Amino acid sequence: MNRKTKLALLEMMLRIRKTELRLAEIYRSGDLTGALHLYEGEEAIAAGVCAALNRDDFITSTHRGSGHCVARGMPLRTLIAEVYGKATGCCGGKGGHMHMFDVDAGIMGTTGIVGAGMPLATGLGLSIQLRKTSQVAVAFFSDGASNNGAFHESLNMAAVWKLPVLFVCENNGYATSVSARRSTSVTDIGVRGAGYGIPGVTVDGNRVDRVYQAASEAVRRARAGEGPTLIECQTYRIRGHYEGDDWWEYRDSAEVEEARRRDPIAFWQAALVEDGVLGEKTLDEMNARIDSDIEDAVQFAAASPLPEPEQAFVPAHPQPA
Amino acid sequence: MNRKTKLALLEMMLRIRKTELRLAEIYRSGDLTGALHLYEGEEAIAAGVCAALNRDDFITSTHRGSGHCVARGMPLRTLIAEVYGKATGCCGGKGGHMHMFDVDAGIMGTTGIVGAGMPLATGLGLSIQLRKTSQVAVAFFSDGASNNGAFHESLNMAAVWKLPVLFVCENNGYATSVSARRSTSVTDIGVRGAGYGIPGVTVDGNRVDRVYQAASEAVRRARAGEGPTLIECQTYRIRGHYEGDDWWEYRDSAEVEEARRRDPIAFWQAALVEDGVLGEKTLDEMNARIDSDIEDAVQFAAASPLPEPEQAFVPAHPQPA
Amino acid sequence: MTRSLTYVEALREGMRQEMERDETVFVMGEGVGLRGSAFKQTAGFYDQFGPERVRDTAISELAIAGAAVGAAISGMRPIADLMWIDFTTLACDQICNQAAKLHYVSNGQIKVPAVFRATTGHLRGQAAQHCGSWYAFYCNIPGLKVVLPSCPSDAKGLILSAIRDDGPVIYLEHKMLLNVREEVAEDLAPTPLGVAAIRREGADLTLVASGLMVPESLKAAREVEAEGVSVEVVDLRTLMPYDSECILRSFRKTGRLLVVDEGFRYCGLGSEIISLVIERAMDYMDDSPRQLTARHTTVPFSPPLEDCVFPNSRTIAAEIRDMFGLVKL
Amino acid sequence: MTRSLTYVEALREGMRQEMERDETVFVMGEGVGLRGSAFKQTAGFYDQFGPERVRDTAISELAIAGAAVGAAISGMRPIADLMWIDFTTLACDQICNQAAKLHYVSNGQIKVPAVFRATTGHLRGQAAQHCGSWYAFYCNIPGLKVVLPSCPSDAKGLILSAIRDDGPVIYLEHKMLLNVREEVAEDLAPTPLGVAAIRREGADLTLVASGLMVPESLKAAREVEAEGVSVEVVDLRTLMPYDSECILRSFRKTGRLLVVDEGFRYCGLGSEIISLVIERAMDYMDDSPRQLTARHTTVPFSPPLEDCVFPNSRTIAAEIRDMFGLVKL
Ligand SMILES: Cc1ncc(C[n+]2csc(CCOP(=O)(O)OP(=O)(O)O)c2C)c(N)n1
Ligand SMILES: Cc1ncc(C[n+]2csc(CCOP(=O)(O)OP(=O)(O)O)c2C)c(N)n1
Ligand SMILES: [Mg+2]
Ligand SMILES: [Mg+2]
Repeated sequence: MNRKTKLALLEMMLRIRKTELRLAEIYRSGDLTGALHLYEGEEAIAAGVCAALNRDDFITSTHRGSGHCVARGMPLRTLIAEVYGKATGCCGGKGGHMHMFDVDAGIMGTTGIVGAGMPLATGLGLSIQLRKTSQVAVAFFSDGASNNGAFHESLNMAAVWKLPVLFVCENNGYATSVSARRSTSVTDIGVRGAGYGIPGVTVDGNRVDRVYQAASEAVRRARAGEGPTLIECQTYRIRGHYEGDDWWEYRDSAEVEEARRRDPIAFWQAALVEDGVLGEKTLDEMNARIDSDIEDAVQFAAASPLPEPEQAFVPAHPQPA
Repeated sequence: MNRKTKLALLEMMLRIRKTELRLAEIYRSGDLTGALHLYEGEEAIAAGVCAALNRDDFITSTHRGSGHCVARGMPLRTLIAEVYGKATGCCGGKGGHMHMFDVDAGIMGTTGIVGAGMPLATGLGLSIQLRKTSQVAVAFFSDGASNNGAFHESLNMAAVWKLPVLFVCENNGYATSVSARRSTSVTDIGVRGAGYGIPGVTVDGNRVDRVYQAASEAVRRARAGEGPTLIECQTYRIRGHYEGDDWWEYRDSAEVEEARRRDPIAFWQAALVEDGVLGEKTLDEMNARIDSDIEDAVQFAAASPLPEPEQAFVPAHPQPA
Repeated sequence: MTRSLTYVEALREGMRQEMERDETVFVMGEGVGLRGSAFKQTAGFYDQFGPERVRDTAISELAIAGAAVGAAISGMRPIADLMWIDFTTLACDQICNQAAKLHYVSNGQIKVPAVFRATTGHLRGQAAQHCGSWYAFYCNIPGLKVVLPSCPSDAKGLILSAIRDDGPVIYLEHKMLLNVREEVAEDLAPTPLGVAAIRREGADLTLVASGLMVPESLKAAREVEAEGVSVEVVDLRTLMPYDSECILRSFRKTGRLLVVDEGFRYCGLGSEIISLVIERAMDYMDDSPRQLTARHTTVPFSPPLEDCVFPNSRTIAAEIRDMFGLVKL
Repeated sequence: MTRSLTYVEALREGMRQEMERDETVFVMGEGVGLRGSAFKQTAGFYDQFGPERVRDTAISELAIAGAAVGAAISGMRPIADLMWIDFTTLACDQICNQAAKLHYVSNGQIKVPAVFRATTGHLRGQAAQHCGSWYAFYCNIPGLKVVLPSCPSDAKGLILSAIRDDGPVIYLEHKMLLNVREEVAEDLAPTPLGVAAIRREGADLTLVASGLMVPESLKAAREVEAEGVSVEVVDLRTLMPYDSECILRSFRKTGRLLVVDEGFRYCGLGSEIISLVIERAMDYMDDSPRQLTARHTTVPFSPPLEDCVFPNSRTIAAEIRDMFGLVKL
């Protein structure tokens, strides 16, 4: 991995983290409505995987999707404006945080139905195969989704047809309050790859270099027509299931503290410093760039108009005259 | 395995085979309506698994279910009468071949929805665990069903809760016209057990002794609270998907001929003769018993009345006054 | 003894009482255990009844529903929490093709006393996939019952009946009503299935509603009363089999019908109730029956857009005024 | 040029022509390949178009539907065969929560030109899980179109339109009509979506039907004609968005309505059409509108039982006679 990539990975993780934390702050201020599922602590996965992609590749995402959108380069302005429900949002305020689309960035949607992105990504892979382009499709999902029928049917279909799809499982240990231990019959979800005759790899999802490496290999395979890969990235959901979810009988705060110590950004930053790749100046510039982008986006979003009510019926759904 | 069991297995396979062939004959005569999916060639599985069960255990079955019903001891009279749509059938003619129930025999239903028996069996296992009885539940299904989300969700749930369930995959190589090769991402479906952290065994489904053995071990595990087992029994669908399905572009007749040579009954019969367990007299008696039971059942069914039209609304479904 | 309980507390009390009374009753679903469910519907159950009877599940809607059916046909009375009605699309094969049919197709050999619970209706900002009121589908399928309480007493009374019923019941909880309070009897009698309630008597118009639309309609009714229109509000409570007699009785009196439904219009509950009165009581009709439903659109996220989609007391009052040729003062 | 084609041949020709014309069109489903589908809908396609565009799938309804959506939003025009509408319960999450919504919720960024095909209706002995006419659910969901041809020309004309449409279309094929024959033009113009057809003009009664109920209704109409009742038969063709103008036009002329529907009654298409005419054309009404639907029961297997469940020309004629106070001669 070259110096540029190393720094880019760091910058992307920081960009995601800071966006997430800023959204949390805005949420607390009461300016946002709806459910907000944040990605803090899982940044290495979106950053690592998306760094292995080209601009014209596709992703499908989840209810916890803003990190993926940032990693794919969705403009922060349209992202944050959408979370605000503004007319200038990526979906004109129709979607909100759980339904963000940006076709230009290959973001074929965050979704509110757990697991639903996997069949879609399979179909994107199918379309790539039929159109004979060299794109790939990535489905991000978490441990909870890996127990849904959508996972099984998608992996089987993608495997049989050797579709160019990456199934990226962000195993963050929880599905709402339900620990993977109590709901998922295997510890390493990567082992499930064997049930479809495809590679199933398990990597430390807090190590952006390992994620990037695993994704790069899977992308290579996919573009070479060798079919899909299941990549399990083990991480931890540091925050509540959604913002305002402070009701934590279901886990120990010690567990969370322990996870915080394995912060993916702190690790990578230290590694780059050690490597001599990252100096204070570079870091400051990076932070300044990100902060200013986020501030700009927040200003933009806050100042943007809400959609006009008649927009509720545009696009119109077919109905009798 | 003792002599009695050996002979019982043979007799059960013969009973299933002869019932199936008799149904085929009646079907050809034009006396039956609806779709008839027969089980010829797969008898060792139903016979072997059900021999490992107790009277109060449960099974769920498929669209190809009459073999399982015979193996569980459903009276041939009510079975055949149901296929005829007669009032004396196990469901009073409401179900037909694809919907046969006999609660006394623990037959919780053959079903027309591929895969649907697996969640049901999981629930039967859950109920057993909650009621703290020592029963087990068996889900029979075939290769096609193993690619459905119902398979994945059921195995995961049963594994997490260590439910007393046997998932018996009758891999007969085809799902309608679609060969397992073209739709199923693994050759040995047994390997999928690993995706749920449970034993996944693959046995020759035309060897009734091996099926019996695998089922017995799985039953032992289940009753001991050690959880579910996936048993793949490899066999072959000798007949068309349904009676009258003579439209076989999708496979070679050579393949079928080859499979016929691996007939489970011929194999077991020869083995028992070799063993000195089976003599001509015993076999003749067996055949006579079965033939007379089947003849009796067919007479009974043919002579039975059709249901009265008003039975269409009994039991009644709740509806506004 | 009555105490003031919220809708969700009343539902919880109903489930708890049944679980105390009948050990075949148990709960399963995503987060029903340690956390006590997304809206605290089962708070405290895990400690009281233990992990055997209060089962956290994976995100496996099809298996949850199917396992509930399997348990129900073998002596248990499961309550399966499917969280949002929007997700029941993933479970509906087991609900519609198994739960609804097994009793009939087995010729009565099998009973399916399963309860499928899910939240329904809109809530601010829940957007496209969490605001469904898709009960019309379940009302269409023979073999299912569907209930939707509008108040705490019925939240409790209907869950008691749903659990005790020998057939499958879909029990819907309205997200906007969860914190509504009312006096609820500790030894409340079950609310019978299939029986509507007249929430307000009136002479001029029969307004049929359910769930959140009941309080919204009552508010509208109070508003137009000052303008001289006397509205009778019928709370369906059971959407299937709905109480046709109660509706017809009221309609025969008023001669006018407005159905207010949070679901969508086409092949929805509104059209159903209109066709009921037309087919059965047309001679009593004084005016074209009407319906006010959710608009025919995917539910948008942004508040000013969302506000255009669902009926509320304001739009209901406006519809009533329009029916009676009144001008808003 | 016209040739005599069966319904299934006409459907097949429509799909073939579109696949020849537009290489983004492809077919996927259980058995669509080597075997050419359960009812030969795609016979010959595998040889003509090859395994890439004619894809046999596993029994994975959710992934089939979802993959169709994924392909549709990225430039393809998939035709997903879900075999029986009864099995679409397993796919409906992707149909209702994704296909129906993505265009809207993405604010128009995404189009979903996917066709979901399935057989519908009853067929002798198919029993509880293979006789569904569950389209009412799909008609209820904003974002979906639903079509059901009653004759070979429309089998072809509607599949052409469904494939070319930029939104998701559920295309239903009636199992009892597959072998019905008629002259069909080789260069047939697509049957426009949302436009009904008057199959028979009449003055006394507007009879609205679709699918198999159209020929059954026509038979009944001929029967009662001799008894002095002139029946106008409207074939919906598109169930959603149905052609309200055509229905209302006819009803304004006849003043009487009978909806004949093979689906179930409650929250079904029958109630929907009745409420349409009541809300929009009550002043023209001469008599209570009626509906004749499938009876509210799981479909039984045995022929004498099955015969009690669905409308047919005999029961339709009887219903018409009853409406007009006629006694069968
Ligand atoms: C099909 C479906 N079932 C249930 C839910 C409710 N729900 C929303 S997020 C969530 C947990 C998801 O867990 P996981 O897949 O591990 O994602 P994570 O939240 O950890 O990112 C659940 C159960 C849903 N949105 N969709
Ligand atoms: C959910 C569902 N999808 C499709 C069908 C149509 N269908 C009936 S049997 C069958 C093939 C089943 O294959 P398999 O599970 O291997 O069972 P086998 O026929 O080999 O016993 C199919 C696709 C169905 N009945 N249910
Ligand atoms: Mg998770
Ligand atoms: Mg098979």
